[in-house]
Amino acid sequence: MPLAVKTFDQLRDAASALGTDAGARFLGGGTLLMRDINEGDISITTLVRSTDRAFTEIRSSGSRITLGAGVTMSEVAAHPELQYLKPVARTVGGPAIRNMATIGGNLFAFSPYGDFTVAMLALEATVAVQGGYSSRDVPLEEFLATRDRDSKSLVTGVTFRQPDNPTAFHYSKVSRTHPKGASVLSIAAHLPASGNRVSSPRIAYGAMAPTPIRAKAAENALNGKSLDEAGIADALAAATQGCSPASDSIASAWYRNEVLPVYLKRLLLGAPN
Amino acid sequence: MSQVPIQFKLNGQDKAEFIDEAATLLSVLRGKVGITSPKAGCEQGTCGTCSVLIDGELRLSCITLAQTCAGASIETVEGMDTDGKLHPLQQAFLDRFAAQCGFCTTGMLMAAKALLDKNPNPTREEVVDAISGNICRCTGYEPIIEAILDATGGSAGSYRRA
Amino acid sequence: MEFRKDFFADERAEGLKEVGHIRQRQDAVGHVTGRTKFFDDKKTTGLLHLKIVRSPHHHARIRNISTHEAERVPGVVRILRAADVPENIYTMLSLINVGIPDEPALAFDKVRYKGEPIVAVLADSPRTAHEGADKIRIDFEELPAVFDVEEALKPGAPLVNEYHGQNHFDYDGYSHQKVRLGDVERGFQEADHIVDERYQMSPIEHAPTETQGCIAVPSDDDRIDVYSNTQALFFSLDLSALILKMPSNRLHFMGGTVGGGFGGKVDTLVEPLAILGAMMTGKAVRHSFSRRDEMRAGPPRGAERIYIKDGVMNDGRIVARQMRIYFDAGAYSRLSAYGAVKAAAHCPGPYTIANVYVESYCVYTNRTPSTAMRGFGVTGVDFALEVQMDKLARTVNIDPMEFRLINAYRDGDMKAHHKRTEGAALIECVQAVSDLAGWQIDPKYRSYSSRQPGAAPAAAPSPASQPSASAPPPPPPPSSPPPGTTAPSASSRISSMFRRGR
Amino acid sequence: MTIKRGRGIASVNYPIGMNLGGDPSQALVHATPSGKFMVTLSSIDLGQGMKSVTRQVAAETLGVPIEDVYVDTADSDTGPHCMGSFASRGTHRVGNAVINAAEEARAVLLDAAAEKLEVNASDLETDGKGNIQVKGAPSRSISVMDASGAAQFEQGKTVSGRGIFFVPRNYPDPETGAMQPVTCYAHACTVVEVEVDDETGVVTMVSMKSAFEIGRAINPAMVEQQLVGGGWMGMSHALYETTEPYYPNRDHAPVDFSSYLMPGPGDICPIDLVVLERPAPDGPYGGKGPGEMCATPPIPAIANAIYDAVGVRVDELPITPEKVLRGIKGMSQTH
Repeated sequence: MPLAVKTFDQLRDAASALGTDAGARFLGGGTLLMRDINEGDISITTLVRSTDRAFTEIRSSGSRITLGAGVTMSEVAAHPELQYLKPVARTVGGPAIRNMATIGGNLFAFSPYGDFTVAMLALEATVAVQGGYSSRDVPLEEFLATRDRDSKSLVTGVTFRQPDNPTAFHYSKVSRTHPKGASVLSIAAHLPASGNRVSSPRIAYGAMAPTPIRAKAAENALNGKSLDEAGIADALAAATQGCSPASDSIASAWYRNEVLPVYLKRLLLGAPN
Repeated sequence: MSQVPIQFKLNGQDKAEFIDEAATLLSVLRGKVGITSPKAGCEQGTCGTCSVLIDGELRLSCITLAQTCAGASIETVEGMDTDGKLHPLQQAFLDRFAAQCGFCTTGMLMAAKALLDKNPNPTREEVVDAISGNICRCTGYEPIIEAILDATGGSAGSYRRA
Repeated sequence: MEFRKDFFADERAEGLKEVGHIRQRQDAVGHVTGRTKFFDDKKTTGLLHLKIVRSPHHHARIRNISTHEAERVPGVVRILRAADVPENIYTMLSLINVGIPDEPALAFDKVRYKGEPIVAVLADSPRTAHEGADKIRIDFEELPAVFDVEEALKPGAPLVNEYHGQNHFDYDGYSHQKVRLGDVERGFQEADHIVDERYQMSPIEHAPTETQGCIAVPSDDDRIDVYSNTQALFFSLDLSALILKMPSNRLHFMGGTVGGGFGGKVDTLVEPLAILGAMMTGKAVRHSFSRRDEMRAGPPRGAERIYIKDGVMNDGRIVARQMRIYFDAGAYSRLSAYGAVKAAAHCPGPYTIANVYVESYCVYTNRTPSTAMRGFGVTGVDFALEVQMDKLARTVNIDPMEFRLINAYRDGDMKAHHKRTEGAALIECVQAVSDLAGWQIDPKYRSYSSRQPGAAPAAAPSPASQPSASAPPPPPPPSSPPPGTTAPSASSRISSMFRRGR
Repeated sequence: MTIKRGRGIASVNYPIGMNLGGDPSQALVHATPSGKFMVTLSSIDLGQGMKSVTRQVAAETLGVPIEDVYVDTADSDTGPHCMGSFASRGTHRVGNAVINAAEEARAVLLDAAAEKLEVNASDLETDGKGNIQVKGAPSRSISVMDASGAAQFEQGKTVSGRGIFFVPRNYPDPETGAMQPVTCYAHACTVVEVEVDDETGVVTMVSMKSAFEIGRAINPAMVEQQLVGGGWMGMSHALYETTEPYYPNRDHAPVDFSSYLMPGPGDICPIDLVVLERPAPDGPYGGKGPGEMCATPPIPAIANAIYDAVGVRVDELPITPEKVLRGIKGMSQTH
C-alpha cells in the first residue's frame, strides 16, 4: 500500500497516531527511516511527523539541560553551552548527516552506530518518552535495555545535568576511516575531580555491546583513584567486564575487546590535559 | 499515493509543484523539476552524491522527505554558475583536474560550497571534514582538497605534490 | 608529478603539438556544471521499475515458484521468470568463444549463490515493485554449499555448477592453465634457499559511485533504445541480443558516460531483463542496482589464493619459481576463466627466471560470481609476488631494492610464456624511485639498463619448449636515430613509430 | 605505545590490452564543411578520460588544434565497434584506431589543399593551428577550413577516415603455456612509508613515492589523475577493502559505504610521482596506459613496509589492524 505522511502540531498527537497504526513510524531526521523506505521496507506505511517546537528546542534550567529529540548534531555542535559535546556530535557522519541526524534518532541507532548516545549515557541522561497521551522520564540505561521492544513510544527529548567542569568530560571514538567512520568503539567519560582524585566517574562505551553500555566495573575501579598509570591500572583490568561486542565488517569482537583497554588508557591518561 | 502542493525556491527561482506526499527531495528534483545534478548513488545516505543545500545547509536529498522543504530555499549545482561564468569552486575543480567520472563531482561541489559560504578561509583539515560524507572512487581525494583550497585563494595546511 | 626525460630519450620523438601536453578534458565542464548526462539522467515518461527477487540461500534446489499473489498487487505490471527469457542459459564470454553456457539470466531449477536472480517484478513505482517482490513465494530445498577454492576441488565436494560437471573450468582437458619453462625441480636442487609461501587476496567491491543500471525504452522505429552504463557497448548489446534471441540491430545502445566502472560494469547483468521487460510491456523499464545489490549481488573482484615456492641463490638470483593460483570464480564463469589465463601469463612477474612452473585454476564455489576489476588477473599475483620478493631478499640478506634490480627482466630475456622480452623498463623505474625516495643503492646498480643483457642466465629449455633459448641474442639496437641527427617532422616520425615492427 | 615506522618497495609490470589479443576497436573521423572534425567511437568513458585522450590523439594526427575536434562516443547506431573499456586497452587500441582514421582523413584534406595550392600533397604540412602550408614556405598556405570546404564543395571529396586496430588472437599451448599475451608492457616501482601503532595494529600511511613507465603520457594531467587515484585505490585495497570480512565465511558482509571500508580524505598521504616514457612500438605515439597498473604496487609495498616496521607478515588481504595486532602478539592469522 502507498506510503502516507501525517503531520501533527503537537507531539502528543503524533505519539497517539504512532500507537494506533501498526505501520506508522516517526520521522525525525530521516537518516535511518528514509533509508529503510528507499531500500524497500514495505512494512512502513505511514510516516508520522510533528512540527511541535518543543521537539527541536534546547532548554536549560540551572545546570540541567534538555535537548529536544529533533535537535540535530550540528545544532549541538554549534550551541555555546554544549561545546564539550562538540567533539561527540562531530563524529556522527559527515556534515550533511550531522545537519539531519537527531538526538532522538541516535538513541535508536544500531551498533556500531549511536556514538552520541554513548556520551548521553556517561552524563546519566534521562529520556522523555511519550506513549499515547502520557509521558514519562526513563533513565537512558533502562531505555536502551528495552528500546527494541517498544517501537510505539515517541522519544521527545533527553535531559541531563551538565558537568560542573566541562573539561571533566572526555570522549574518544576509534574508527577505521577518517574523518568519518563507523565505530570500532567509542568511549565517553565524565571524570569529576575531587582534589587530584576522580570522584564518581561515569564511563560509557559504544560498539562494545548490542547497545551503548556503562562500564560500571571500570567506574568502580577508578573511583577515588588518580589519573596516572598506577591509578588507572585496576580500571583497565576491569575495562571489558560486561562487554559483549559484535563481530562486524568494521572489527571483530576479539579486536574490540583487545584494544578497548588500550584506548581507555589513552583517554584516561590524556584526561588531566 | 496522495499528492500535496509544495512551494519552494530552487536556485533563486520560485517553484510550485504537486508531489507525492512521501516523495524524497531527490526524486522530486530529478523526476519532477528536471534537476539532475543530484545523483542517486546509494539512496542510503552514505555516499553524498545527492547532496544539495537547503537554506544554506548541506543535506542529503535522497533521505529528505520533500514536503519538509516547503518554503525552503534549495540550491543545486545548476545554480552555481552565474551568467555563464563558473563559480570559483567549479573553476578550481577544472584547473585541478578534480573530476574524473564526474558522478561525485556535483555532490562534492555542494559540500565545498556549504563550507566556503560559511567559512571562506578554511584550513585543510576543515576542507577534509567538509567532504567527509562524500565518496569519490576515482581521484584519491587530494585533487578535490587542493581544488577547494585553491578556490579560497589560500593553501593553508596543504601539501603539494612535486 | 615530474618527468624523467633522461631515460629512453633516444627512443622518443619530441615536438608533438597536442600529445604530451596538458589539455582540459572534453567532459570536464559538463562534470562541474552538472550537465553531464549519465544513463539515469535520461528523461522518460511512464517508466516501469524492475525489482529482482533474489536467492536467500547459497545453494538450493527450487521446488516451486508462485507469482499469483504478486500479480494481483496494484501497480505490478508484469512478472518475468526464466521461461520468459528466450536463451536463458548463457556465458558472458561466448562472444569470444571462451567457455560454455553455464549461467541462467533467471534461475529456475536451482540457485548457486546467495543473491542469484530468480524472478523480476515490473511495477509502476519502486514501492509497488518492492510490494510485488514481497509477494513472490519460492520453495527451496537447501543443498550443501562450498565456499573455499581448495575445498571445492576435493573429491566429494558439493557440485556447484552442473554445466561444467566439476568445480573447475576445463583448459584443453586440464584442470588448470599451465606455464612451463626449464626444469623447476632441478632449479630447486641447485638453490641455496627455498621459500614456500601462501597468499590470499580478499574479494573486493568495485564500488563505483554510480551503480550498474540501464533504461530500456521502446523507440519510434520499433526497436528498443537502451541507455546503459556498460563498460563495453557492443559486448552488452550483442550479449543482450543473444540472450533475447533477437537480431542485434533491433537494439540501439547509448552510453559512454559512466560514473566509474573499474571492471564491474563489463558484466551485462541489467540490460537483458530490462529490454525483455520493455518488449513485453511496451513501456520504458529502468533496471538499476541498489547500492545493496551492487555490494552483494553485483560481482566482486574474485578472491585469489596463490602459493609460491622459490629457489634463490645466496647472490640473489632466483633460479626456480613454482606457482599455484586459484581464482575463486564464484558460481559461474563470467570472466574468470579468462582471468586465470591472464594470471598465468603474468607469472613469474617482471623477472627473468630460468625455471618456471605455473598452474592456474578457475574454481567454482557458492559465492557471488566474480568478475574483472582494475588489474584483473594481475593484482593478486603481483601482491603475492612482490611480498615474496621481499621475503627472498631478506632470506639472502640483500637490500630489497637491489634484489629486484638483480632479477629484473631485460630486453631479449626469455619469458616463462616463451616470448622474448621487449621494451623492458623495470630497472629504470626502480632507479628512478631510488632517486625519488632517497633509497640508497650500490653504485653498480646505477649502470644497469633494461637494454643491456643482464647477469641472469637464459632459461634452460625444456625439451618441449621453443624457441631454443640457450643463448639469448643481443638486444636490438635502439631503433631511433642517435641524438644529434635531424629528427623527422612530428607526424612522419609518429607514423613510423606506429608502423614499426608490423 | 610505540609508533614504528617502516618502508617497503614493490616493482611491477602490466600487460596492455586484452590477454591473447583478439580485441579490435574502430574509429571514424570526418570533417564538417568548415573544417571541424568529429571522431565517432563506441568506446566508453568511465572517468579514465577516453573522450579526451582520443580527442587529443586525433588532433595531433590531423594536425589541427584540439578545439577543432570533438569526440562523440557510444551510440551503437553511429559509432563503430569497440571491444570495451577494460584491460588497459583504451589508449592503446582505440588510440591507434583513431590514428588510422585520422591519417586517412588527413590524407584527403592534404590532397584537397594540394589541389588548391597546386603542389604535391607530400610537400604539405599542418601547423597545428588550423593551417596547411608548404614545407619550407609557410607563406604558401591554406586554412583547414578552406581546404575542407574545397574538398566537399569544389572537389566532391569526403574528408573522412576509417580506422581499426587489432592484435590477432592467439591461443596458449596447453602443455607449455607458450603464448603471446600482449604486445607491450608498462612498468612501475613504488616505495611507501608507513607508521604502525604497536598496541593497536593501526597502520597510517606516511608517504607513497612511485615511478611509472607508461610509454607516452598523452595528457600529463590525466595521467596524474590516474596515478594519484590509483595510488589511493591501492592503499585502500591493501588496508581496508573486503566484501567478505571473515572470508571464506560469508557473514557480516558490507552493504553500504559505512560498512564497506575505503580510506577517507583524512587517511591519505602525499603521493610523489615520476613518469618515464619508453614508447611502445605499436602504441599511439608510443602510449600504453597506466590506469590499472597504478593501483597495484602500493599493495605489496605497504605489506612490506609493515613488516619493515614491526616484523609482521600479513599475507592475507586486507591487512587490517586486527591482523597486524595478532602478528605483533605472535598469534596465528586465522580467526
